Amino acid sequence: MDATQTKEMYTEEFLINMGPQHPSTHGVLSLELKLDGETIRNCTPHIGYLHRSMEKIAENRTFTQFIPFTDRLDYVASMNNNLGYVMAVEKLLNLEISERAKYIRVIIAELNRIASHLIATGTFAQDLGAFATPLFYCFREREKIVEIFDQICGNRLTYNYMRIGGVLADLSGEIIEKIKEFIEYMRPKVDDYDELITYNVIFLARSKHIGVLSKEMAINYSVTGPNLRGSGVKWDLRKDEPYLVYDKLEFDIPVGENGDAWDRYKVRIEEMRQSLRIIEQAIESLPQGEVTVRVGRILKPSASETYFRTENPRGELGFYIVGDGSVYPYRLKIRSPSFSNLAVLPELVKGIKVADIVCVLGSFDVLMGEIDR
Amino acid sequence: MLSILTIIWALIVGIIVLGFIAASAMFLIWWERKVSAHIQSRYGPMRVGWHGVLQSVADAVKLLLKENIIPAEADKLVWWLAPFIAIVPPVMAFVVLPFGKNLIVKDLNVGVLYLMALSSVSVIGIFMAGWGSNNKYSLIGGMRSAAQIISYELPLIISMIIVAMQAGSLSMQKIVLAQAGCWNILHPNMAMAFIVYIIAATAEINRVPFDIPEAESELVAGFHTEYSGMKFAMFFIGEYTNLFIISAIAATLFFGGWQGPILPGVVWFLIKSYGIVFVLMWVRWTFPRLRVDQLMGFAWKILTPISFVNLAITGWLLLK
Amino acid sequence: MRPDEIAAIIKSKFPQVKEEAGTNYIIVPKESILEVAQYIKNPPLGMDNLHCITGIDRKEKIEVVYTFYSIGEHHGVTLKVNLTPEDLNVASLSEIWKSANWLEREVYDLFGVIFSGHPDLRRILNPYDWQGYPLRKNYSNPDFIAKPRM
Amino acid sequence: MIKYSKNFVIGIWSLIKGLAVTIKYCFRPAVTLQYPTQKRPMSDCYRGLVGLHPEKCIVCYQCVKMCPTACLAITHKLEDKKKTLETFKYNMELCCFCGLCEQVCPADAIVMTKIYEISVYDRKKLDINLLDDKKYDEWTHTTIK
Repeated sequence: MDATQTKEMYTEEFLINMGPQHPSTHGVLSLELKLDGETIRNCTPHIGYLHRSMEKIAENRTFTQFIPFTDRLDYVASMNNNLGYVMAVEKLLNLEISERAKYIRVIIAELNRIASHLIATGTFAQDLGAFATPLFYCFREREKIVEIFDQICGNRLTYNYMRIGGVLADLSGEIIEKIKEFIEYMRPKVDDYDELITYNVIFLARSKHIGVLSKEMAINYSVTGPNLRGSGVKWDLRKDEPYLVYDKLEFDIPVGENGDAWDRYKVRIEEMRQSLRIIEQAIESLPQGEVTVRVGRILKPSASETYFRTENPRGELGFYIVGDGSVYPYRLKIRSPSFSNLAVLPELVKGIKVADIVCVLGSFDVLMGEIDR
Repeated sequence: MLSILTIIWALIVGIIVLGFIAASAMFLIWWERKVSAHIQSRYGPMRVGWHGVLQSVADAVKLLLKENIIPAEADKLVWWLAPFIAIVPPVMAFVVLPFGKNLIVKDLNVGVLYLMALSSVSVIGIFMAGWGSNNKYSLIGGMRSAAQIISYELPLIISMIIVAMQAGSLSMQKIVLAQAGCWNILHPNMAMAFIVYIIAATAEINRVPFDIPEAESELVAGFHTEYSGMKFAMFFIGEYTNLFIISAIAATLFFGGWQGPILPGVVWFLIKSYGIVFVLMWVRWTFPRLRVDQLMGFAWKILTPISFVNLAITGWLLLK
Repeated sequence: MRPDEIAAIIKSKFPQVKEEAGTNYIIVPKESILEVAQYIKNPPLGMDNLHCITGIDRKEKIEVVYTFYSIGEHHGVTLKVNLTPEDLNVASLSEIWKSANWLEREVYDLFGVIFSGHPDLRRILNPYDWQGYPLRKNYSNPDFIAKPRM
Repeated sequence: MIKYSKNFVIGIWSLIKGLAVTIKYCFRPAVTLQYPTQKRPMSDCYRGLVGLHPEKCIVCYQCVKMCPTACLAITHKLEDKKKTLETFKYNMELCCFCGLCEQVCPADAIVMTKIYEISVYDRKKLDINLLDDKKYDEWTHTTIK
């Protein structure tokens, strides 16, 4: 029913501002919603509340100095951001790193992928009203990963672990034991999530056939990561454009069927299992050797341009770096996955209920830190 | 002379009941926090008293001392009255709750009917809160609440009527006495009525999975977004008193009320009531929330037909 | 397909484009960006994914860089459009790729490039009333902190 | 109808399984710590506030150059052609605990301490003179060594 006007009474659309301070907009996202009753007629996202001008900062920092800033992009998956950035710089410098460092990077990146997906799972369930319990379970598991990272690099959220030419510190035998323990600990927990949320009938009713993103639309909007795979496109940079040692490891790419919120969620759950597999294999075949290649303290890439993208937990993180022969990047563009993923939201939420917008947004797992940059 | 004694008696009873309500609500708030914490692998409140048992008292003191903020654009009268209207029905429901053989304020011969009437009143308080706040989120919460409570009234009442039919009386004490040999829950049709009752009652008091009027992740806090201090505390106490009331009614109607071996009646009554409260808390901290249209659909498409069929079957069984 | 093959295909179809020295990037005159984009969207190239749009301020010119990928064919191409600071108009691709909508808004916000034909060209990261284009090299702001000493 | 009732049963069963998971964890020990009284031990390489061994410092300015947020500031004086530290300021407000200064220091003079409870009431206290021996006394009582 459209807003109608009759002689005696008239109805009008109801404008509400969801955010920037709202419990389930995943940060400082502001959605301007036009409602007809509880049905959404129009949705306009406003972003930029967390804009820290990272790209301008990058032009005034050396290549090494910028690594801590990449931590703050997607602060849930800092390691993956570090990885994407240092690999882009290494590509710019034509630097080959040691084999052991590659394996270590894979292990760390996959651990952080699990941590990130755990938060996505927990917050998604929280958005659907499963108040706090799945969230606390997810944080309990994430804590184990964070403790491992704490032992490796000394910080719990913004790790600053990857270095241009390798990694900060080697994995000791003790840490490897801990990671193995974690794999054993984690496997039954993922099954627990399946029982607690994935196949819960209320959860299914809330998330099935909600926010259906078709294949064509997903590709056209340049949606990447688990959201793209949830729509049934078998595209994963780890398989399709392998970097590091992903081509030597065996894993599957889970894909969804319908492209609805539940599929996107399910892909994340399955990816956690696959990441555990990858870590297990990478630990098995971890070679000995150095973890860092000596690079000069002052890095001066030649005047050239490069674009490099990695598979982040939220999608494809790309760094477009332009060097001009000085110690600073001339221009550094961060192509953040959440930015493109969020752009599709207004299209998906038209005509659904106000309760579902939270569901769709939660299933996209956007993070304002990298949208606003 | 008689009238003075009656007034004094009424005052004493009133004070006891109000004291029990406050103590029960505070205990339930603490208990809910503990249950949720342990389900979530946490400890919950641990500082105030043994395992934080006095936490609710500390919270109540804090809320009493808080500033009372009135939204500038609020409809002042409606906004002021709403918490009182929300808290009065659960308090009044204590009148007919049989705590023991003689431990009842007034055994009305229309006890069940009285409870049904009261449960419909609390929606007015919630809707007034949503309307009076002049906040869009609160308004949506209030409207959802009105629609929800009216939908779930029907299955709730029918399942209570089934019990009344079985006992042949609307008086709460008579219903308890009718279960002397065998608890109602042990009859299959009564068990069904219990399930319908407990689902509908959960919806009546807006708890997960039916908490759409509050819906933290969508509507921030729904109808009580704008309330602070003691007014918020009144909504809170009302909510937890309601939780106790519906559990107590369930215990009375389906689990034999205060009847039980060895222990005194009032202990049995409280054990049964708090047992049902625990189950409701356990459910709350496990399930996600339904959407508003699914909620309505569930009430009209599943619960109401089931309860009507159940009513017909019970009638047939009684006449047989 | 390898980048040089893609470049050859595009060059054979559009003689006005040229390859950038040293890289495989293709420089497209700004008048023909829409045609080229439409061409590469369809087979044989099938670039169904407009991955990234960014700007580079080279002081004498502003480059707009389009990064395309093909999900089906597993290849990619990068197009560049050079704009002079006097005339910062270029055709919008948001009709062909929906992802261009926000990416172009970002380039507009930070570089001031006007995408003609864009449905909703507003600032996106900066406040709507922001003055100036922050990623231009000549941008100055009193709150802007200079480089740390090196 | 059969499909409907089958779905109904599966739905109820899924709810029961969910309840089983939560009650399972209800009777397991909690994993959290009671924070101010219980604290988890810091890892060996934990990166807390920046500390300094002034006697080791060779005044090479590497840390100042490396710091991404420019939170360190050094001045020196020349004493018989040997550089010695005059002041070493550390602006904690800007520090992002990246550890680059510790890594770059050729003399191991800069270290990251394990102090992590760093809130203060007065903003001026965030401007720390690293040459002061007692600089962290206010904070160390809250930290497990």
